[in-house]
Amino acid sequence: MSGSGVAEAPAPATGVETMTYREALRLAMRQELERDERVFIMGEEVGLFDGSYKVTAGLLDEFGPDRVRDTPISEEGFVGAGVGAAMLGERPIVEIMTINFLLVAMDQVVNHAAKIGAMFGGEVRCPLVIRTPNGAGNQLTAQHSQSFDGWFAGTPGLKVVAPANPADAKGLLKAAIRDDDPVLVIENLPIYKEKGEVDVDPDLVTPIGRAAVAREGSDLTVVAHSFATVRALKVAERLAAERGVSLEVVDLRSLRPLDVETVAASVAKTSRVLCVEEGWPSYGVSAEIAARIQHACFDDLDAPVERVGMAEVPLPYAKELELAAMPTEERIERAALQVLGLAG
Amino acid sequence: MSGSGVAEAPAPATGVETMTYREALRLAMRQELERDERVFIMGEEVGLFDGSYKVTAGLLDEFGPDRVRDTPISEEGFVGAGVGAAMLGERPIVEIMTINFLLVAMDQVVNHAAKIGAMFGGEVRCPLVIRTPNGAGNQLTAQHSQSFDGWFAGTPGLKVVAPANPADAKGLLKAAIRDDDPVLVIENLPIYKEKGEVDVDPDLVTPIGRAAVAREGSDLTVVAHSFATVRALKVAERLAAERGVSLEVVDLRSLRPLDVETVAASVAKTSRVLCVEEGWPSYGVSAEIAARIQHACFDDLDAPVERVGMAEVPLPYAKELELAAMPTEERIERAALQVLGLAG
Amino acid sequence: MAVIDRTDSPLDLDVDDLFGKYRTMFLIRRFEEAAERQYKAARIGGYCHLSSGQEAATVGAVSALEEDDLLVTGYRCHGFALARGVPPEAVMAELFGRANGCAHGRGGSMHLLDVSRGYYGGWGIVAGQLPIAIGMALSLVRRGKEQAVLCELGDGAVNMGAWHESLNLAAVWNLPVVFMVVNNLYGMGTSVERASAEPDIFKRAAAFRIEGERVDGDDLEEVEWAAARLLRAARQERKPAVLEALTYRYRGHSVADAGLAYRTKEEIEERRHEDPLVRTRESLEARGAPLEGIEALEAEVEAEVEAAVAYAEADAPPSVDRLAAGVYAAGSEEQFERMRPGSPAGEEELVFAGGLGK
Amino acid sequence: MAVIDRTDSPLDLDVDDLFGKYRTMFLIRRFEEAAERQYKAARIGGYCHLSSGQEAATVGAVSALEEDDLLVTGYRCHGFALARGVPPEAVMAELFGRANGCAHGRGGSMHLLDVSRGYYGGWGIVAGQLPIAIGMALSLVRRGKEQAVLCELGDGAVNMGAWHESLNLAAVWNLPVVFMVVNNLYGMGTSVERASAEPDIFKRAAAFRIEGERVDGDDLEEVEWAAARLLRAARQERKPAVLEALTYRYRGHSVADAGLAYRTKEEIEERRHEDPLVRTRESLEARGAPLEGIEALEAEVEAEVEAAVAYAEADAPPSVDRLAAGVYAAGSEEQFERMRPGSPAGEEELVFAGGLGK
Ligand SMILES: Cc1ncc(C[n+]2csc(CCOP(=O)(O)OP(=O)(O)O)c2C)c(N)n1
Ligand SMILES: Cc1ncc(C[n+]2csc(CCOP(=O)(O)OP(=O)(O)O)c2C)c(N)n1
Ligand SMILES: [Mg+2]
Ligand SMILES: [Mg+2]
Repeated sequence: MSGSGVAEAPAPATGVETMTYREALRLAMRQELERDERVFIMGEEVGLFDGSYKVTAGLLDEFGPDRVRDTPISEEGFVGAGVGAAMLGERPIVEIMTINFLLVAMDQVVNHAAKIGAMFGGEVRCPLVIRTPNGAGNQLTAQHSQSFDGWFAGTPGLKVVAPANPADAKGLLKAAIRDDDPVLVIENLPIYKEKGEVDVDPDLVTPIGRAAVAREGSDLTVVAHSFATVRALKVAERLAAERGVSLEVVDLRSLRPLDVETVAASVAKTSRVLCVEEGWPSYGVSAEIAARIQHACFDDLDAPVERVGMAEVPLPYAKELELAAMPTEERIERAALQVLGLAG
Repeated sequence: MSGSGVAEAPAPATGVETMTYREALRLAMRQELERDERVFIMGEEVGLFDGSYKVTAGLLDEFGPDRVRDTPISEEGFVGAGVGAAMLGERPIVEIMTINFLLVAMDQVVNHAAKIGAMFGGEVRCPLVIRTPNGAGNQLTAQHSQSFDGWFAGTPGLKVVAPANPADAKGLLKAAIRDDDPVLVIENLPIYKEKGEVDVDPDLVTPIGRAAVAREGSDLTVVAHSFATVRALKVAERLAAERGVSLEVVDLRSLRPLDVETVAASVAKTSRVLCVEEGWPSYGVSAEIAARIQHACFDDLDAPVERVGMAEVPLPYAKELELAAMPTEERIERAALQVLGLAG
Repeated sequence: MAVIDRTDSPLDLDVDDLFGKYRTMFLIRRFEEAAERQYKAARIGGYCHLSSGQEAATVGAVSALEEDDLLVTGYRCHGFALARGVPPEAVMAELFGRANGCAHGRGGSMHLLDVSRGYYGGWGIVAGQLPIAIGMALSLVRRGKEQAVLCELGDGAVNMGAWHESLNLAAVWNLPVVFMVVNNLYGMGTSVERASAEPDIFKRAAAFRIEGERVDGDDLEEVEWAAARLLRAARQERKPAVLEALTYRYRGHSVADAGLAYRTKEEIEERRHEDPLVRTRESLEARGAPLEGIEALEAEVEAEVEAAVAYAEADAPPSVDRLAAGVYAAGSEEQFERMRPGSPAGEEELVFAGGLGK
Repeated sequence: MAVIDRTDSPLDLDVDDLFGKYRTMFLIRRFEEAAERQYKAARIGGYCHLSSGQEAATVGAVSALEEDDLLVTGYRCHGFALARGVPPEAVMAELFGRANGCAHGRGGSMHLLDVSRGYYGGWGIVAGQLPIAIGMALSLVRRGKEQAVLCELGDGAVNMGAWHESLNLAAVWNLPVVFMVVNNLYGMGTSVERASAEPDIFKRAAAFRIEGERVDGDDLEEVEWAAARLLRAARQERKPAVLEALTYRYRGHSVADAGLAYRTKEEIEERRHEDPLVRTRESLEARGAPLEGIEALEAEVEAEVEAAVAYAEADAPPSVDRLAAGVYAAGSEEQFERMRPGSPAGEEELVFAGGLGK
């Protein structure tokens, strides 16, 4: 391994290609595995099985078992192994099959990875990436349908990103891998198959800490992240077409750091806000967003900030019940109209 | 063990006594251990060592090792054991030495205890109590100075209470023990030695889900819980004496269910709010409170809701640094004056 | 403590007894086949883990339970529920997400249960059920009952920290619990050799000074005999133990997995030669059960499974109005009064999109 | 795999070597005594865990490390830091929470470290350092280095799930790590017998098919010899192992604990007869070291500890302006630009009460 760990770059591919979110993540990992020998992937079924959600498919063949390492089922152990390796300067990418299983490794993430920089007086850092999907909607039931995004975003020492489209999936994952701090990359189960255009340039990264205006509009700001952004964009299209109202969709992209400025600029324009998230809203991400907005935009708001998220129940199995609990386009639309005073 | 598990009640002691928060908790446990054979205590050092913070002191001698059970260091194991015992109708009180260690048992709390009622279609319940102190302020450093209150309060299926004085410590712990759902009782390290009057009546419980107006006032509502309430009350006294301003202090007492109504009633009166908590405010409890208030009191507010909490850093060891990070009375006072437009 | 590899069972079930157990095994196989079809027809959703191939281990162990013993399992649990006597229609209705499912359509494939039969679930986090099982065993001890808990887990679960903590607590506290490791050689795509530094899993019992035993999990009688002995020691002497049953799953990890990326067709074929159904049927025949009797039983079971599917299909889904039912115990409404929609400060749909309580 | 109880060490240190190690042991004892005094004088805060009585285990194991080996420990770490060569004044300054402390006053007693000496902390969650240690060992392997990691933990830590997961991963992946269990017979007030179903902790290594060995932790040479052998096997053959050192802590769990609720004065007295300091001093004398030399050394060490206290007292506290220093890596300022106070939408003091970055 070379001193810097950075290998000679191959002639960069360029151009824009249409691909799924899943493929964009894989592209980001392939590029970074090629670029930097310190990068390696670790997780359950990431190799031989091609990834339980196929995100890492093919990478074992390409890079071998040292770079794409299958682990036993022991999340606490191998997340911690990622922490230790990162402290020595590796760039581990740890895949957690779904965010629900991060609960058994919580101590390594929150009490260890997040503490290293500060607790040791800046003497050592922890450039670890954890990738994991959240979300519900496939009848996976109570223990497998959660989104703990805000818990990690509320932990000083961590950074948290949650891309909502393939281009950002590639760009933010690359940014996370190159970042010198522990970064949680929150993916999402239904989003893996979403398609979009991706600039394949290996040098292109999406900066952490910058929200994006995913759609411009003038009547209402919808603030979302991850799959909720996809939902919000569809509602925006429909409401534009059917009701002639103009929704601006702000995609947070990064939850810590949080780009309050971009949100506030949008609210200054629209004066009305709806926050949407895949998780439970009480004490969730949308709580922080609403709190920030009422503070930053106190004089701009024409109506209280509303929130839509998952119904606050452990997710039930039955299709009908699950659907009733989800932050569906219908519920988002209804809430949007309500904030706009157009409900009823 | 009798069918209902409830033993004959001894002649109830009555009257009001002054005692510490720690003693009030112990009194509640002693009374419930006497009242109901299904109640037992489990945790590290709760017996022979008399409790690492001496909350359970003397109970082993009084009730024996079946009712006051020392455990090895294995939080995941014995929190789960509490879950299983509760499912069979026991009333376990699991002590976690400090909330920081709950991270290794997170999966049992969030993925198991919280899910049982709903996931199994109401066929079985989990009347488990977990008691644990949060908080910083004793130079315990990054891994031992945290408050994850909001994480649990954001978990459907759990109930969370956080008493701020000895009377509520007794009353809410008793309510938690008698409750048929899993209840997290959040205590606090510096609060253990706070004194107050406690009605020792064994039948007196404090209902879950009710905030209290801990101090009436007219100019500003301070919303707090746990030790932050103690701080807020002191600031209120001082500001009344020194600046002639009148602070109303709403003590949340219960974080899930959350009594938004009592908070809103106070804000309707004062029009100004400061939220205070011991933990990190971003994505913390105060985020939810601010979000609720901007919604419930949109037309009442004369100024944005402000928040004061722990500086968003892993807590450093050095006394000076730690103090700078804490939500001290000085910082609360400064923020209160700012919301009142009296800063400068 | 003894660690025993492959006991030969002196158990010699009489033909009627064996007949009944074969029936249950056959029911499980046919049920799983039906579940797979229904999953592919999109009438079953979520994760769906089948146990075809593991019937002897399942039925053998459950047969060793007394009526008041308790059972706790992981998510690959259809077979265990059926073996414990949960009616096939209640299980199938659960897979369909229907109101009369054994978890009222809220648990699905991974979270079956039947409290009336001492079956306490159906859990989805690998090894998460172990601490819960020891808590149940602790409760039995507190009540002075001579009962035991059988806690099922997979070979992949033995590398989780919860395994270690639970076995240690069970041993230190002398709890009546038998941990039954259904070793089907793989945890998803990871073989036992790649996952466990001690692939002879039963030997890990020694780290807690408790008994560990491995049996041929495709031999119904061997499993039952060993399970009965260990459960008896648990009940009577409060000795926890590990029982490892070597078996194989014929299908993929879940219906969504073809099950071929990490093992060969040949391997699967070879294992099919040890099919516990065939072996048990053979020993039934050897013990003189008439072929027509066996065939009649099989036809009966097939009809039963079809009836279960028909029942599930006809059953109503749970009412959406009661989305939040069960989340909190009865009596909680008052506590939530000031947080709910409808309460003066409640936000529409924020907390409960449906009713609360039972 | 061999599990060995109490090796007799063929190591025969020459007198100069032993002299140096005795010096370190003596330094640790005096340092801890000073720390206790300073804690009681309120110049040290937080939790403060002393290691008096454990000096032979500490110095023996650290002596077996090569210069480029790595060390990871729990929170009872003053002795390990000193043994690894961290200057006493840097350690004492850390306990005082001063800028020139080895963690710049941010870690305190439990979070000492010195990256230049391969000492990666000082961790406070029981068993939390184990997964981290194996990650470091994994990194060494990735880089093809012949180095090893020594990971210290207490007897109480062996009942945590992290122990099991870490040992399993170390064994499955053949990682160069030696887990050193400092068995001082208690985890806080809980004796090994009450906590661990296998009180012969070294035997738990067998659950992972790795070597486990127990030594008399109060015998410096025995500890060093065993540690050297296991570390060599780790470095050269990538064999992980468990080394259990039986010892005793003379003081309470932390300075706040009198240490008498769960053990008798007699027990403590009896153990003091095995005081590793006395034993090592005796073998120094037996090997012909002149008494005056030893006494001179002791006087020198005492002066050194006093100097460390004086240094710590004189050292400045870290600047409050830089409260948030180190939380995020250099270069993060830009990422936080839109969240900080001062940014148009930032809230005063909400995120950083102080500066960001190094
Ligand atoms: C803590 C945790 N990690 C990962 C998963 C995902 N997962 C579900 S089943 C499984 C494999 C379990 O294998 P094994 O224990 O052998 O049981 P089997 O599926 O063979 O019955 C995995 C990795 C999970 N449910 N929980
Ligand atoms: C997960 C966790 N639980 C509890 C604690 C509190 N605690 C700190 S030290 C300790 C005892 C540890 O004993 P042992 O491992 O024997 O180490 P020793 O103190 O004897 O050096 C406990 C329970 C902790 N730090 N982390
Ligand atoms: Mg398996
Ligand atoms: Mg110890």
